[in-house]
Amino acid sequence: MIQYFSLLLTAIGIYGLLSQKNLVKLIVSLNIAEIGVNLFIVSIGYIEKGVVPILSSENNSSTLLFVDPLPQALVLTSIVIGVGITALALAIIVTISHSKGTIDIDELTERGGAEE
Amino acid sequence: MNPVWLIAVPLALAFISTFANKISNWLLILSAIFNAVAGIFLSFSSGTVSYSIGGWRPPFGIDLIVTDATRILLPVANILFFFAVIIHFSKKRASEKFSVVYTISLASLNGILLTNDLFNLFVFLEIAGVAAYLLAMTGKKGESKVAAFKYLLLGSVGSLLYLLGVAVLYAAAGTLNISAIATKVSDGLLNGDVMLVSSLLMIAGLGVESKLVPFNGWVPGVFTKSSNMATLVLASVYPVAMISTFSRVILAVGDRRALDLVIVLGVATVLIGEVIAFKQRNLRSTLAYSSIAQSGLAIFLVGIGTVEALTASVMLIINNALAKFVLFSVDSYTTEELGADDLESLYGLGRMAPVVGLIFTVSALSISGMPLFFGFRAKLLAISSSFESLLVVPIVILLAAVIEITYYFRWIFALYRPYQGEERARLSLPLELMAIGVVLAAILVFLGSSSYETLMTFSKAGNAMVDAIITLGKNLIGGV
Amino acid sequence: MSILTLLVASLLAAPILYLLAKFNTKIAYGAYAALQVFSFIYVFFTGRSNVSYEVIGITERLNFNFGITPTNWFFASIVLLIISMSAIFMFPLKKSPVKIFLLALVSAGTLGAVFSQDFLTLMIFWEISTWASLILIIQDKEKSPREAIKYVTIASIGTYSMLFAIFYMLDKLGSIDFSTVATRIESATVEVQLVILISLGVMVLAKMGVFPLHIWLRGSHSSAPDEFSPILSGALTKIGAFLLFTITAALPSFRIFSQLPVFNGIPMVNYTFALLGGISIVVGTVMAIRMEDAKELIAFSTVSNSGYIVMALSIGGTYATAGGLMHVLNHAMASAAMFMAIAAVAYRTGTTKMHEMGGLILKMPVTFATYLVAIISVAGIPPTSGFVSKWLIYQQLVQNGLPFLAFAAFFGSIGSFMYVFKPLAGIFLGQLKPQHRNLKEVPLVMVVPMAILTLLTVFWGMLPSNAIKTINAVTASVGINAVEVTFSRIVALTGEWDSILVTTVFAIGFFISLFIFMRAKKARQVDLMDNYTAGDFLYTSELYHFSYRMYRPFDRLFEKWPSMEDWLSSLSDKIKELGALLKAIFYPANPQLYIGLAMVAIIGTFWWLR
Amino acid sequence: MIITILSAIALLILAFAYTVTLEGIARKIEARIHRRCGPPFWQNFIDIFKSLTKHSISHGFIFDFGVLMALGGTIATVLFIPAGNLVVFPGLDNVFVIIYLLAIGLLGMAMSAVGSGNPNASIGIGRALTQMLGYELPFMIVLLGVFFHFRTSSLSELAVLQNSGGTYNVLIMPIGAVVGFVSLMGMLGKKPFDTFIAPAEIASGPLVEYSGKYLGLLMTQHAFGTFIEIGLFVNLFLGGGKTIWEFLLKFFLVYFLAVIISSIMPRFRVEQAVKFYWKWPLILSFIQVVIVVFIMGRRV
Repeated sequence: MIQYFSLLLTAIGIYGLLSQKNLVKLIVSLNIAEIGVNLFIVSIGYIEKGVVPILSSENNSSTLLFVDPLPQALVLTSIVIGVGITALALAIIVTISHSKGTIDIDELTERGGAEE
Repeated sequence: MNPVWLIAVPLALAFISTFANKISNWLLILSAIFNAVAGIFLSFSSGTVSYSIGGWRPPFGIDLIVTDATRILLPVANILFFFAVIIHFSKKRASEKFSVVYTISLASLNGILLTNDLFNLFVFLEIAGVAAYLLAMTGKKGESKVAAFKYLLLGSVGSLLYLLGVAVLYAAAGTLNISAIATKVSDGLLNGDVMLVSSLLMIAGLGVESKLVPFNGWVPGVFTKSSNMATLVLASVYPVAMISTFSRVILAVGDRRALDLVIVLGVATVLIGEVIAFKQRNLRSTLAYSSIAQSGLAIFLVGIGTVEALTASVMLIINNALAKFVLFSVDSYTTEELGADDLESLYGLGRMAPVVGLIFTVSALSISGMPLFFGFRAKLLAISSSFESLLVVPIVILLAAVIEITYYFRWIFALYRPYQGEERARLSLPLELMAIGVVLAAILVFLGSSSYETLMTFSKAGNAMVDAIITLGKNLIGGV
Repeated sequence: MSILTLLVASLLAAPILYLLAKFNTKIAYGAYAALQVFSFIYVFFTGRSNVSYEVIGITERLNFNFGITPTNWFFASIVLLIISMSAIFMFPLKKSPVKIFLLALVSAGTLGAVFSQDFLTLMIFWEISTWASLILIIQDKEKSPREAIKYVTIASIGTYSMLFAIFYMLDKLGSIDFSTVATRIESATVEVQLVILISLGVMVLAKMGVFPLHIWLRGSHSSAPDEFSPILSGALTKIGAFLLFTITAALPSFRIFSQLPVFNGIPMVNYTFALLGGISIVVGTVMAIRMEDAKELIAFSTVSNSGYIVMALSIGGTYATAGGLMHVLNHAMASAAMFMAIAAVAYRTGTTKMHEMGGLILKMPVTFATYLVAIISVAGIPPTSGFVSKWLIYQQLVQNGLPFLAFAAFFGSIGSFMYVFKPLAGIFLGQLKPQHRNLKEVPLVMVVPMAILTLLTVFWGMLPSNAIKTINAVTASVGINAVEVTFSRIVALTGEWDSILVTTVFAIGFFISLFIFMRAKKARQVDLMDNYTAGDFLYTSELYHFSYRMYRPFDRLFEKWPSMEDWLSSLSDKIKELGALLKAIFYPANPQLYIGLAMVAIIGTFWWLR
Repeated sequence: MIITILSAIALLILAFAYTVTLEGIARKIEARIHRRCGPPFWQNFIDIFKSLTKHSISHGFIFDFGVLMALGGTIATVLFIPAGNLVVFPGLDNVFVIIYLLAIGLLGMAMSAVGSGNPNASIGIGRALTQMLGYELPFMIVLLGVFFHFRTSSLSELAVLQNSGGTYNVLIMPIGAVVGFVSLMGMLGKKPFDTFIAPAEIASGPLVEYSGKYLGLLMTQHAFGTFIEIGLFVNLFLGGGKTIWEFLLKFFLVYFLAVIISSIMPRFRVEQAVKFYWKWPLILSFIQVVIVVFIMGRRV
């Protein structure tokens, strides 16, 4: 179930990417989509009634019913990367707004015109 | 030698140079030299070797893989990068602002070429992407920022899709190791629809960086608006890593049905790229669209998937890298010397600066696939292997080639036509550009006219592309 | 020493000559000429008797196959003759290291092509000479890049068509050797045979300049450097004839297409090629008549004559094959001689526009004689070699009863009187322009090759049996019957041709008239100002020279005809428009559009593939 | 050898005498049609011989050489025309040779005329060459049919074959014969196809600069040319002749017909003439040759 929601979130993010005109809002949409994907990855590893995959004193049964830890590790990395990208994007937006005086994508592309 | 140093050294140097900004230029040069030498060193041996990282044996841990294909592509990419760095630093106004970025891009490109892990690949792609976005920003005008932003947007969406694809595949296969997944795929252990979805997502994700239609909207903007040096790296070194990785991943873990899609998209890329390039009146945008077409050419062969096709693909990648390096550096030279790079302002350049004319001509002829040059051998193989597919594929490729030859010759003619306007001074070429250009042109001619045995290396690479990874995977499973 | 050595030597000569020319152009050009003359002599005298083959590998499945068979020898001798003559001829003209480099490459490529024994070798060396010639064309003249780009396109259409054919053959027949393909193609299906022959045929049409791929000839031949035009027209288009001969005669195109509809003994495919040849005869002739620039005119005459060769070799049969091969020889010599004559004139006057000259006959008598003999040969008037080939082709047309092809052949033949006469009248006859009063004949190095070509044209006109015997050996090697010849006679279907007798009779007629002429009172010499002017007074004699738009009435007939030459440029405009459209679709300015496109593509392909 | 030489001389004299006489008669006939008196029939002999004895001017080497080439080529061509049973080179007289040999004469004439430097001459030559492209085409197409049918292009053989077959080509291929005759009118330069001479417009065109012996030689050349052209037609379509006399009679009839037609005709402009030839004669010639090739087939 959570997987459908996460994909829905991704879809919403992509819808935002397609519909928003403000560069910052575009980045926000991108982040929403990213969160959706991250949720999806985490949900892959989730197992109903699974336990933490750490052997400890109270959790020493040899049951195989533990949650896959790898997706969590992946998501951690992916979130970090997402943050980095967002920061970079925002930095670019700042320079754009400095040099162009606008952060509206339509105005930017109109002024810049079509690529040669 | 463990190839991990190829990634670790530049990464470490980049890390240092963030703190020591003053010496970052030197660190960049150092890492470039190290990687070039190491890359060459790597190519002396042969065969497929896997190096596990951190003591975790694959398929549990990340491993780096060196195949016969890597042994060609890695040195080419690193040496070209080294050349680009030399050209960069020969300029008087070379700033250290972006040296870190270049160093990081070097590390990530090597990582992309070497890694045998899907998620690790994602990380390196992102790092390379970040570096590329930053490089794309380096143009003088504000347009380059806008172009970089577009690139960032598309690149992020692409990597998102790729990540999604990886996640889907991981859910089905339970591992991220490419060799291990490839083994499962070839054994038919994975559900077809899952495979298809993940392949589509990966094609789309990797297609952004590999310049596959319709995921390559960023290319013209970035290539035309960015700074000369950045374009040089983005147009010649990046494709080597990106396209070869595209083929590696899609061949290993892709669905058979998706290969048809690769052929269609590849051929469409070729045609669209050539047709639009035909229209351009500006050297750099012509080269940009030609790059698109060339990657399409290298990628559609992946869809065919025979050893011959992959050999051709590797040859095309290398041909494109070498020749585009020369072409883009000639372009940046002309924009700096003449202030423009449209058709009219290049009139008679080949007479004013004979070496520029010569290296430009050789590279353009090689790209457009004229005999005596490397590109011809590559195209010959490409066309011969395209007969494996529908008959319409070679026909379309040949049609596109006609268009390509026409516009490249338009530029060659512009270079050599008698110039009647006001007298221009004889231009002198910077020594390092001349040396590098002549060396690369000589390589193109040498490979184009060398015997069959010399080209066996490429055939080995093509072989490795097709089955090195899967063989490794079989061994791994056996080992486990 | 072998062909391979010669080939490697001439390939290596290119960079060496380039460096030499940097040092001293004269020595380099001399060395180039010496090399070409040497290879001609070597090939001509040693290649005739011994048949040999040589192979070197290039890739796993493909080899370079070279060999000397009668066919190779025949074409090689012609091509090398033209190149070596031009190499001597070009000595006084403008020299440059780049030119000599490219010229050497052209010669090397040509050499490799005419000695090839398989399609790939042929194509590769042909391409080398093509791209070298492309860059060579744009060396001298301002307008040339625009024209040469047409050549690029047409040539690459041909090349890639041939490349396609090569791999198609490799795929379906498993070989690209001339001989192996010839045997295996017979058992292939009709579709395969059609695809192979048609796509090879496209290459022939493109490189020989045959309708509808003739449009590059005018521009490229006329705007090429003057010394290169003879090679371009006389030698490079003849490699097309070599390929054509290979695909029509060496591959048994008549046998394999005999199950297709056959017209008058000619299979449909061959008939179509012959028809295209016929159309290009007509188009070339009409356009040549309308040109005002001598080089453009000769370029169109090349179109017309290539049409003859294509027609003759496609209809095949004893006479047409022999006639077609003979025509290759004739046209190579005649067009080279014509271009040389024009180059000589341009060397002295600096123009090739016919109406800017006049009355050069006494200033440049040898050039005039060269031109005269060459045009007599092109028009097919005895006693030059041009007559023999046309006569043989007509024999075949009569034998098979081909009125429509015959129409084209006759049209070209009679029309050639019109166009060859125009430069003769415009440049050499009439009043001398005042600025040309001090002209001299070109230097001896230029005179000698022109004279040699002229003498050879007359020699093979007087003794066609000599050439025909060689051609018989060529046709015999591909299993076509020989034309019956004796020392002075050629016997064909509808009659005999005795060259010696006719020449003698002509000489007698000439001497009778000369006798009467000498017996009558000596005429008073007056200059060309002294003309009947209907009472007008002549102030400037050169304006009295009628050569601009000499065939104005004829022009008017064709003024409204659509120009075939524009199809390429309009196609290029169409491609550019398509490019704009594709750019608008795939590379819009707004990134949201292509993100959307990517999404649509993913969803669409998923729906398609699952 | 001796016989060949003798018959060659005989043929030349015959051709000269007969054609010049006929030309004189033609002038007379034409004059009568025009309701004039006309010169005596030997007037043309007088013209030729008188002009040969007169003073003349020359415009240089090519002017002289061209005239000699013209006359020489035409004389050579005459020797290949069989006149009844007077055949100089049996077997070698094939039509292609004759037509191309004739072209030597034409080329010489053209060079000489343009070499005179008079634009009227150049215009005339331009028109003549243009018109040639008009009339030769249908003629050659018809000839193709004839050669295809008889499998020979030797004039004497064609004549013999027609005689032995009992019918002339004019009956076997009537359309072709009509086309041939119309083309013949063009070859002869008779009205309405005399635009390249056009005395009132371009002062006799090519002939404008000739005087004295040059004119005499060219008149002789013209006479020989007429003999060749009509001789071709007679041999091709009317079966030549079993004897010289039969040939000469047919020759006279053809010439007479051409003269009569031309004397009542106005003049075409040159492009009209070309257009005319490329319309009906060409279509008819194609019809004829298609009938011959695809319906009649070869003669058994």
